[in-house]
Amino acid sequence: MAELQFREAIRAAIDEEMSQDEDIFVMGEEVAEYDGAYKVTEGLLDKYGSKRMIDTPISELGFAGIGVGAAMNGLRPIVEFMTFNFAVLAADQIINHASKARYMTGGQVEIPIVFRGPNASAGQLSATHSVSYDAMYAHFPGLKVIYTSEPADAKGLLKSAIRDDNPVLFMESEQMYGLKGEVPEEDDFTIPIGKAKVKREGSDVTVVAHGKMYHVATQAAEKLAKEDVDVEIVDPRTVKPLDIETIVKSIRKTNRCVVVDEAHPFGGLAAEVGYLIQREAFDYLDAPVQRVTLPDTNAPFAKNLFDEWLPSPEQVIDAVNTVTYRK
Amino acid sequence: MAELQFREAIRAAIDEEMSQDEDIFVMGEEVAEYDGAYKVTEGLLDKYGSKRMIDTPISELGFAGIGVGAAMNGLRPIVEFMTFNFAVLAADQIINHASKARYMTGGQVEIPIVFRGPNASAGQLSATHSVSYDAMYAHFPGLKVIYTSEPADAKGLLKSAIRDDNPVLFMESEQMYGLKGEVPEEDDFTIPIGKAKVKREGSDVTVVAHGKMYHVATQAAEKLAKEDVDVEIVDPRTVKPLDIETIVKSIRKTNRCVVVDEAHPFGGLAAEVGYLIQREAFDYLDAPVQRVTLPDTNAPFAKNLFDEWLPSPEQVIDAVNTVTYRK
Amino acid sequence: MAKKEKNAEEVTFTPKGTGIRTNGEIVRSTELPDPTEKKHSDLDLSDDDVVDMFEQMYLQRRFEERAMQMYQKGKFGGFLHLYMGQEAISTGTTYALNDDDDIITAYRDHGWGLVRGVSPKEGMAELYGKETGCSKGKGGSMHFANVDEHFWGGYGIVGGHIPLGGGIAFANKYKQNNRVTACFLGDGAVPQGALHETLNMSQNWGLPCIYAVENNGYAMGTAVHRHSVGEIVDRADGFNMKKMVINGMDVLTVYEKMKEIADDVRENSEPWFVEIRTYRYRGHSMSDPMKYRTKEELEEYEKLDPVARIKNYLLDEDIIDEDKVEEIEDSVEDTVMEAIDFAEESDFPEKEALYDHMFAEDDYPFHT
Amino acid sequence: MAKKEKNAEEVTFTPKGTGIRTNGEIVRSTELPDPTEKKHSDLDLSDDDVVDMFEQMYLQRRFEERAMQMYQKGKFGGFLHLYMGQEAISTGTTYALNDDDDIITAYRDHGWGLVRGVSPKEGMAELYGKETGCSKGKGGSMHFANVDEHFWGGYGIVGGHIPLGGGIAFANKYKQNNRVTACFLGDGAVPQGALHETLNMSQNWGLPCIYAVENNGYAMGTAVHRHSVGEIVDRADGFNMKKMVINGMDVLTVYEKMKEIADDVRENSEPWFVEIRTYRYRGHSMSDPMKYRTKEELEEYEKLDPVARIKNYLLDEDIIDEDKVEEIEDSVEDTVMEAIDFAEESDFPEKEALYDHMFAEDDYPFHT
Ligand SMILES: Cc1ncc(C[n+]2csc(CCOP(=O)(O)OP(=O)(O)O)c2C)c(N)n1
Ligand SMILES: Cc1ncc(C[n+]2csc(CCOP(=O)(O)OP(=O)(O)O)c2C)c(N)n1
Ligand SMILES: [Mg+2]
Ligand SMILES: [Mg+2]
Repeated sequence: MAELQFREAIRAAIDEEMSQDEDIFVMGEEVAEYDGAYKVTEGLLDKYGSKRMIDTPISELGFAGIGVGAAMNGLRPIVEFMTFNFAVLAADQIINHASKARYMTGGQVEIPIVFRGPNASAGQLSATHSVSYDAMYAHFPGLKVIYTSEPADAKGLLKSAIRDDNPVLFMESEQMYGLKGEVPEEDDFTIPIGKAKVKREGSDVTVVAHGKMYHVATQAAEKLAKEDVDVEIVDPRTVKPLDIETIVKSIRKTNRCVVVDEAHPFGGLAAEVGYLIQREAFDYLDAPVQRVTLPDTNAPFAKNLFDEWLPSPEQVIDAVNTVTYRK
Repeated sequence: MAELQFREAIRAAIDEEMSQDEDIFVMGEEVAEYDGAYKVTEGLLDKYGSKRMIDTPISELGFAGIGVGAAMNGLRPIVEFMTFNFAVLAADQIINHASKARYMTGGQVEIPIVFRGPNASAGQLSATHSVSYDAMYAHFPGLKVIYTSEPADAKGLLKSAIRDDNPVLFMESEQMYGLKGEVPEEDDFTIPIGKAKVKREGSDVTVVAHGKMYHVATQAAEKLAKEDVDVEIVDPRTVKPLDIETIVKSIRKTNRCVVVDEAHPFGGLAAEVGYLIQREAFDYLDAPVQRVTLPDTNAPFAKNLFDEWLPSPEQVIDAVNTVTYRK
Repeated sequence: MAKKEKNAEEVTFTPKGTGIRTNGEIVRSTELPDPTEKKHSDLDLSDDDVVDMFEQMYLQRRFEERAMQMYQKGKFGGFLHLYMGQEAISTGTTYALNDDDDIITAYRDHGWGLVRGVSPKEGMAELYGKETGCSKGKGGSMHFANVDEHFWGGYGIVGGHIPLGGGIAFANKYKQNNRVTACFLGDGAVPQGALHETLNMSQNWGLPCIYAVENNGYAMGTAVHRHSVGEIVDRADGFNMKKMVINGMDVLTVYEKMKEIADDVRENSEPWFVEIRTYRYRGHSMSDPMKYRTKEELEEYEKLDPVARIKNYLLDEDIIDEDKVEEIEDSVEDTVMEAIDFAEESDFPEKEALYDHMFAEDDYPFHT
Repeated sequence: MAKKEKNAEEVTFTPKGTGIRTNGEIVRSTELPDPTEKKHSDLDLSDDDVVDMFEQMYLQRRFEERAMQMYQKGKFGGFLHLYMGQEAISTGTTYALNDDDDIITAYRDHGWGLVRGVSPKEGMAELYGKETGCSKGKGGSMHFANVDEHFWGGYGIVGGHIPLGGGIAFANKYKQNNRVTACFLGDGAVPQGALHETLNMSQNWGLPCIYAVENNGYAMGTAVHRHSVGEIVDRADGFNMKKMVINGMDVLTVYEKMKEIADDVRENSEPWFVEIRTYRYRGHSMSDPMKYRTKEELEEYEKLDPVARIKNYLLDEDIIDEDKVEEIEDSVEDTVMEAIDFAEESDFPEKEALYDHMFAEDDYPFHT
């Protein structure tokens, strides 16, 4: 085990996989000569050269599609978006091409590609730089979507994503890049895609939270512990395919659930998980599933409004109080 | 009242509004000289000329953005996408610009624009031409989303959409364009955005269905009636803002609910409605809410697979049987 | 400066002089450049090659004529976009390229599939949505593909496959396997941003790719000059890219030019932007009333029919005689009729096939 | 043809000779064209006009220098992209245009806001995210706007605002109000497909719009020639669009050329594509280590500083003397300091403002 920053864990995953497979390359804006906008790919140009570490112009649609074409033709691209907010420009290549070409050709092509980069907000960056896109892509068949909360998960799942023969969207958080955690060092350390993890055991209520929100949930759980509320936290880690079994198992135990999600409410992961829980664990629920999400507004710039906008531990505590009928 | 085809109802809405307001214009691929790919805009070029009926090149991102800019600067564009499947290319203009510019400028601009066109599948058109996009756009704040099932709703809501000072996505169905219905003829006939309608009264189970699926639900209801199951059908009509009150009111009566949705399951309208019902009507539910959606696969071409893929009345009946514990 | 007031009537957003109904004119853009003056022997083509070219082209033609009939009989559904009139392009290009060079195109793809190894049976079965189709009935008319023989398929999002073509070329350069990619697109795809983005990166990175526009005069009902300003080929100028305009109604010309270009691409690993002018004989798809063009225009191009042209060349040059032509035509006809029988008799995919080919693994836990 | 085998080491996807670290060279693209030789009087500018230009430019400079200090002190957060070095462009353009002509730009927008009527107070308050900001604290640094005075704002999606500029011009043509739109973009936005799509429609439809690239040498850490092939201005050639390259370090030159162009646009309702060459003195944003350029390059451009240049012009031409210059500078300094005080003292928006300006109506039923 080594203590690594989130960005270092991601870099290690890329580096280890690249060193084992010549067909893996990285492309994106500022990934090479600049060492990555957020230094995730620092040092990789020096190690792998400009054949395998490729700076692109600001052409998200174009380079995403070049990535898909290269994947069809035998390579294993890792395409970095400076954030998934900019990947909206590439949505056609992800939704209409990466996720569909295998199917439409009756399985004649494989598309082993990873699209990665920061997701959601990162402080006061205003409306166009703050949206969480995991649920949007999870809606479409043919894509796997991962949004992890801790360095070890990131490393293990990114390595799995790179080895996966399907298109995978791997989402990170600019604000978590500096976060440290223990990370296994073995070259063959991977975590299977599609497995949730119970990260904190508890008996009173299940809180489902992934990505940056996992840490909000943890803070809430710690505060609630002081009030003798015993929170179980399940981190889905993979958004699609979603491991609903692990979540349902937890609810069978706690009978109550709050979902914390960094997306807007309508049709986000919280909606999906909430719907599935009532369908799969109806008789075990002692209270309706509550969700804590962004409000249904764009991200404001002003600091006070932004803080108000982002889900907080207090909101999670309120929701837990609601499902436990404490207040 | 007049009996109009769906396409005629839409055309009447556009025509009536255009004749009252010089600032309204229509732009899109083949809308003018060709009279519309599906003849929705037939005759409008002759009536309004090439200043107000504008053929665009195949540049969805570009013309959607030109529409947004024109709306900011005082016009009221109706932008037609040949289908919303192609609007994925314009997603940046809808998600990052139309829905956000007003907010980011502190209210300095208004964006009275309607994006309209067929949504979802239309027979065997394969994977890239068959996806339902209403829930995707409903996820993002700042957009109104409408997907109607009947000509009168279409006319009344499209007129409201054109008069609305916010960006509205108005979704239609290629396969419903020929469908006939009674439509009020008054110039000022409008239906407010955000109001669901109970279209069939019943006491045993609530079926929520909009767009093309409304008709699937109706067929199911008729068959179920023969088995003495009394189905209430609520058509949300507007997806966002969603009129959950009307739905909840129905569930308080029937205590059971099936949502039929032409989207894929993950995070679609069915997920959202299902989640909200358990939150808002938990104590009234006698069974978990069930959903009938597309499977989590792309649209196949083969006729038999396509038929299998699309939600059917039989699936709705099965789901009703489940929530009523009939089988 | 004095303000210049314009008359309200004057304002229009139709490029000047091109409105069909607004000024009574039907305007189209393609002026065919001259075909090559060379004979096939000057081009290092054997007699057999030219005979085979004719056979390939005739097969594409008959395949589609019959497919159209079957469609009209209601034998299958979906879109049906016919390639008729453009067969010299698929055929000349395929001859000009190596067998392991890569081809990708848009949804008007039957000709490309047939000339690149999709058998008439597999092609027809795909139209019928049968499991024996080249894409297992999953794709239909718009998604013929034969990846084993480096035909990457037809794609239905206009312009969406252009970056894919660039990516295929990228991988070839990466692997240094000396393969050239030919990425075909319609004139209607030229205004898509994807083209601009891909051309810039291709030129900047030296991708071995030919971006070739099949300018058939129209994007659905829109004549070229109504959707794209200037001459299409000039888009290359913005990127200092090598360019050429080619007569697409003559298979020998297409062969000659595409070979020159492919050689250059292989030699220098630099992309080309090519406009091949041709004509679409049928409507955009089966439901097109074709009011946007005159009968005269269509007839003018029918006189230039590329299939008839190569047939006449064979006869004029005494390569084969009328009997042999007839024999070939009959055999093609038989092949096509067998393909129809095959398609009719083939099974639809199993229900479970709905879930096949979604993911590489076969135990993916589908969401419900 | 013999196959040419390439060495694995040779393959790279960096345009030749431009890798910073891969070949030790730092390459940039912009060669400044000559500035105008005309004096201000030849350009119909009064002495007062030039003094005012200086004052405007100096205000933009001091505003940002102070903003930078406040940012470094932690007074506000978010991005801060500084316009320093490019002030001649905002100022010369604003002078060249009519007051009701429309301007839209990307996120490097402080200079544009200030010269188009965002007061230093409203600007600084916006940076602080205060309710008194020009965009009510909702937008921050990237979203200055003053729509009343036809400045449509800064936008943060690179290339995303280009079609908006086209749309603003579209509406002006539709309404025949004789207004010209100037749509500014960075060199980094040139490879975006949105540009290509918008240029094609603009030329085809005769939209009265100037698409002007502020080529400041870099998109973040990427020198122009590394992201865009050839010369940027040549993108116009693909569309037969009128084009020009302008020296952006001299305000009189920008004024002269932009006026010529605006007159032409107004007269003919035809768009232009313009490349204005300039230099960004600071890093891309506040966190940029600037390893991609040499100190020498920066110094070379600092010698050409547009603010110093117009100041020297004023002195050399005896329009004003040193004392007057100092007086202006002091007064600008006061204005900026007052703006800071104003921003500091202003309130943050009320909590409820989170829901303001989402929709035109104030009773929208927000989803929960
Ligand atoms: C992104 C997108 N927009 C619109 C369409 C609808 N559409 C299908 S084909 C077509 C015309 C394309 O014309 P062209 O590229 O010239 O090809 P041709 O039909 O002439 O072969 C249009 C508008 C589409 N399939 N994809
Ligand atoms: C679509 C999109 N992609 C990437 C980014 C991240 N980004 C912000 S600014 C920038 C560089 C833009 O350079 P340029 O257009 O030259 O403007 P300058 O910073 O030089 O003013 C990048 C890559 C973005 N904001 N939007
Ligand atoms: Mg065409
Ligand atoms: Mg720049």
